[in-house]
Amino acid sequence: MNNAQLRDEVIRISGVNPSKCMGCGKCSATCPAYDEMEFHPHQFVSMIKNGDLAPLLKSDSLFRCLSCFACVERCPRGVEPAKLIEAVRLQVIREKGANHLKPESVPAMVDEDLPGQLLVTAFRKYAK
Amino acid sequence: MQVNGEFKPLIVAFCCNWCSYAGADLAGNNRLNYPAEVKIIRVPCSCRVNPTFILRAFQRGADGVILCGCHPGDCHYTSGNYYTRRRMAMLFSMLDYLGIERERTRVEWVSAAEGAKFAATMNDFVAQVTALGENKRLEDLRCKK
Amino acid sequence: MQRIGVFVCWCGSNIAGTVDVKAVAEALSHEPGVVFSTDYQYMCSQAGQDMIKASVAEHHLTGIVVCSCSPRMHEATFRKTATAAGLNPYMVEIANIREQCSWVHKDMPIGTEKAIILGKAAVAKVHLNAPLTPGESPVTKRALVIGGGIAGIQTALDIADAGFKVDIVEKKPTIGGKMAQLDKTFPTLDCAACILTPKMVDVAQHENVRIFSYSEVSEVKGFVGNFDVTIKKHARFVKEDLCTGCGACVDKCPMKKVPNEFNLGMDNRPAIYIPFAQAVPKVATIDPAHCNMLKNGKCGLCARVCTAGAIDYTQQDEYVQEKYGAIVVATGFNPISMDKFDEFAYNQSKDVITSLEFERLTNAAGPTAGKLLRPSDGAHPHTLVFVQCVGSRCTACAEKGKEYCSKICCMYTAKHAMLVRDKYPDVDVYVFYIDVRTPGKNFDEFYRRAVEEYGVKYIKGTVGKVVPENGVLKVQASDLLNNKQLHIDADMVVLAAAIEPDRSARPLATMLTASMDTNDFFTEAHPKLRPVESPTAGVFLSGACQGPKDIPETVSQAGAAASKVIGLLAKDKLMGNPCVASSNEAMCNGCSSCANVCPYGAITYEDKEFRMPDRTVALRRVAKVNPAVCQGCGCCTVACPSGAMDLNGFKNDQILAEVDAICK
Amino acid sequence: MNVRYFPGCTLKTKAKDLDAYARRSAEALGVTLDEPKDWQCCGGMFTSANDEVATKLSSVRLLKDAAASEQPLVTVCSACHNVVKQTNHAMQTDAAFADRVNRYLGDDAYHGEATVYHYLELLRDVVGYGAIKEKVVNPLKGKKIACYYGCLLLRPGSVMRMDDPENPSIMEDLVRALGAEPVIFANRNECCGGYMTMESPALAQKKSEAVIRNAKANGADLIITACPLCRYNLNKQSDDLPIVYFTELLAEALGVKEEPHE
Repeated sequence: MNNAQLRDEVIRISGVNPSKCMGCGKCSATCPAYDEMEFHPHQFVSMIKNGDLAPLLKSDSLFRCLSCFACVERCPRGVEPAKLIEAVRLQVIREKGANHLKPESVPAMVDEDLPGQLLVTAFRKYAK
Repeated sequence: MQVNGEFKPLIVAFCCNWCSYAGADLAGNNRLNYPAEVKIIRVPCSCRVNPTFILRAFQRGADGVILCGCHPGDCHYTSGNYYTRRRMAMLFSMLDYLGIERERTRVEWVSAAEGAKFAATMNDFVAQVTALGENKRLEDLRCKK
Repeated sequence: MQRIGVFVCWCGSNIAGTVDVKAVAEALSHEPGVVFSTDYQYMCSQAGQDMIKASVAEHHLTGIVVCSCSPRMHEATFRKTATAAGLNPYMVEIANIREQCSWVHKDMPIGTEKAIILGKAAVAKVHLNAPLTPGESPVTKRALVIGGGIAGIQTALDIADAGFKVDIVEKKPTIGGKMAQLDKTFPTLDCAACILTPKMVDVAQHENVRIFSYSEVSEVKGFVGNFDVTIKKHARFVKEDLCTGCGACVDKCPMKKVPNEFNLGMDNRPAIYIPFAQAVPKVATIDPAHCNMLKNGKCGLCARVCTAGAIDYTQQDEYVQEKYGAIVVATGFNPISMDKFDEFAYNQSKDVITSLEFERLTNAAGPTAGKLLRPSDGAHPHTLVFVQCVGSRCTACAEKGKEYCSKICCMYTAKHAMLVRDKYPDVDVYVFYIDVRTPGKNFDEFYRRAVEEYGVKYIKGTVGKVVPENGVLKVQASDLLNNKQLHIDADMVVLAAAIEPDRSARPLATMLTASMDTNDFFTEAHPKLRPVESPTAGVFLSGACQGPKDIPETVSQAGAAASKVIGLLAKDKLMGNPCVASSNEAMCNGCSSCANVCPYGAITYEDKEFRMPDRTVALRRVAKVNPAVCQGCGCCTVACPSGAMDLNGFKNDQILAEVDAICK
Repeated sequence: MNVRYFPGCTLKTKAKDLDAYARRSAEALGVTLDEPKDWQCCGGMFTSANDEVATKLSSVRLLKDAAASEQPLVTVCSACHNVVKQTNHAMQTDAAFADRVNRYLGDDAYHGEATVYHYLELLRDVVGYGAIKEKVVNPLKGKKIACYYGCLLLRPGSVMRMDDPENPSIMEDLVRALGAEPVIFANRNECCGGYMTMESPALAQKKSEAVIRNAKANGADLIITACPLCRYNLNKQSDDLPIVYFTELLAEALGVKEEPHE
């Protein structure tokens, strides 16, 4: 897919219209993972709107979104940035072999108390 | 009406002067297309529409009749559209009794700001009536005319 | 048989582009009664109108059909043309072949066919048109202004200065409104009280003005020129004519812990109170919810200290009836509730306040005597964060915010920031903005001064979360230009809350049958050309009840509304709308169905003598429509079981003729 | 009354307390929790993309079973609740998505007919806090309790519809009904770091610390939560402030708390 097709696909599956964004930056103001991200929520919105997806596809920022939905809840324009990030992430992990999390690296990350829910979620977020 | 073998319904739209007629004008201002089968009659308020006007339209060959007024609570005359709502509920059950399909009539609330809604409503209504085909129920009466 | 002339307008290419106007004129020329049919490029132009006039004379026309733009556009124009040509103006019908034909269809044959049908319907209707003459009604030379803020005060003063009587109804115990609560005003920084209070005194002392404070409009009947209004005067338990405003009762009242609404609850007042020192009327009011005497009969201290004998615990609400020729709505605005925006912790910390609360905090007459003190502990703050657009430009959730821009926040925030930096140069001031909107005389210069001369830190971005912790407000925000997330420890956060119309506006609009938009702002009769009139005749709009406005705009609109009122009151008689209902007495059986549905009470009954076929005389009850009160909705015509009631201009047979023409 | 009860996988392993106390409390309150047979994982997280079908099927099956039973479906784990509720909402509102899902479901189509409650909603809206207050045998007098919502319970507010997402009171009101004093703190609806704890423990640490610090600063001597993941993350950063499930507190107040047995 080229950039324009990719943008349309992301907009379609996320159900989000990035043109509604008025550039207030509340998503990035409220984001708990901001410091971990190379591209921040408001940049996701504007870059997708502009069809500038290539840098996003390569960025680790995709895997830093906590899906806490604070940006979705607090956006005054109903843009829902987290859904856009999710849609871009799916474009990446749906590619064969593009899993961000490899099963063999899991044992080193877990401890005895770690709830099973976490592993399921992480695999959903990172891998297909 | 059959035009080149294709069925084109005849639709009469009653629009109140303050909201729906202005909404239709707005649809025009914004160049929003809807089928030419719709012909609008201006009335001061939707409550001016006597149910007999609608019966007359069907009698004279209309395939669908739509009545548009201000949104409930926004009537220019305060309460006219509430009367409309009740009167039309009565009329529709009578039409049902006569065997005229319920889908041939409709009441819609369209404000002066809802040009897009007006056009969308008309598109939808025309499609709905087109699907039903010709209104044959009162055909005999028409022949007697 | 009518002699009808048909005039088809090209409207340049607006109509002629999609409708074959010559074919329309041709087709309509064959309709019965049509003796002349033509087309022209611009029918509404002087040349077009002259052509209509000439044709009326030449062809002895009795009726005119104009196929043109919407009747909402030019019906009045062509009616005037008809009058000039010696015809009754109501012998004109418009076929709307622009907005409802050429502009919504693309195909020439289809558009032409539809235009012909619409023209035929108009011709069929004109056949049944009858000349109509509007009735006349007298004008009561007195105006009512609802709301006693700066908008209402200015409107009342201007009307009164022109020599007409004006009454102001204000629901609070004093006039003055929001402006009385403000400190300084942008962009000149003159003090609000210094420019408002003289006006309050002027209006109170004006011989043509009466002020009903602590009162509300409870009922409105009638119509333009002849409104009957009932005003409810709330019992204030103090005789207004005796109270001298000395304040002895206020000092002595033992119940001192009532949240003071004038200071937005940031300090307390007694149960008997005068809202502020310059209140007009300067009369005390007892708050019955908190007065011990009124609640359980135990106290009576205020009555004992009042030397004027003004206290009256037995006072009841009082109703006043008055007639008015015109009504001006000036009900103003309020900041929206911050309850749904608790990411800013407004409900969690006293140090998070709205901008209106901030006005009171910097006002010399406010709870801190104008000193900037942190509300939670009274300490001097070191860092202030202002957040713009809280609830404005918010489309995500209708229960939360408002879709519109509140218009005044950019400027008052610049003012607040500047004033803080001016008085306390040691305080760091941040303003988080989305856009700074400064269209107004000297507005942008003012904002730039705040940045350049006063060192206010304007940051493009907004605040996402405020966390009160150990006496500081941890502010997390975005700085979009530097692509950073900021973490600021602030002492106070000031929220520029969106403004919304006062809650009394919606029920008032219902009483006045005046229309409102979805945000409860009153709708103007025309957004550009009639901005201070409501679509309901005789009702005018002043100030923020019509949309967000700053003080200069409000005052200009108030003056404009006053001039419209003066124009109305200067007339001795008003011409009515002749398209009203009328009853055929011979068919009426006096059943009351029509009167029951009439929203205006325009229908009454009288017993009338009728000569019967057998030469006897019978007394029958028949309906009678007051043409000055009837607004012409036509609801009664449908309710009438005998078909006696009909509506001029939209008669049953006229509408049926249109239906027949369309369905032919 | 009887309700359909979906515990979810974590409540069968690392969060047995949450489950056990919920069951005992329900019993004490006269609610029977019917656990469906052969339930599967809720899906772990709800993928907001509307073309993602497979990962949502297990939730839809669960919902369809509840609809058939004509009982409301009750969940207690925040994550399960979020997934199930969002899936149900998608089935109600996104016709194209529902159509695709229904192709996997056999004969009867499902369009979101089931009612989904979080256990807290069951307590508030069905049992009623007034009724709970009357059944408290062990009022938690003098305890200052911080209610931690995290993200999953409240957001997105337009779908979850449990409470005001910025100013919730459902847990605080429960705490009041149990006789204790709620501590309101701003970070109660900020993220704990979630699943990022695996890949970026530093982030999770920072976020969880902020929650605990803010609760402590407002005088809390206990934090309650409904989410096993939140509890895990907070527990790692808390030395002296206990983090417990809200059901434990409820069971204690109702006098049905015994140490859960393995």
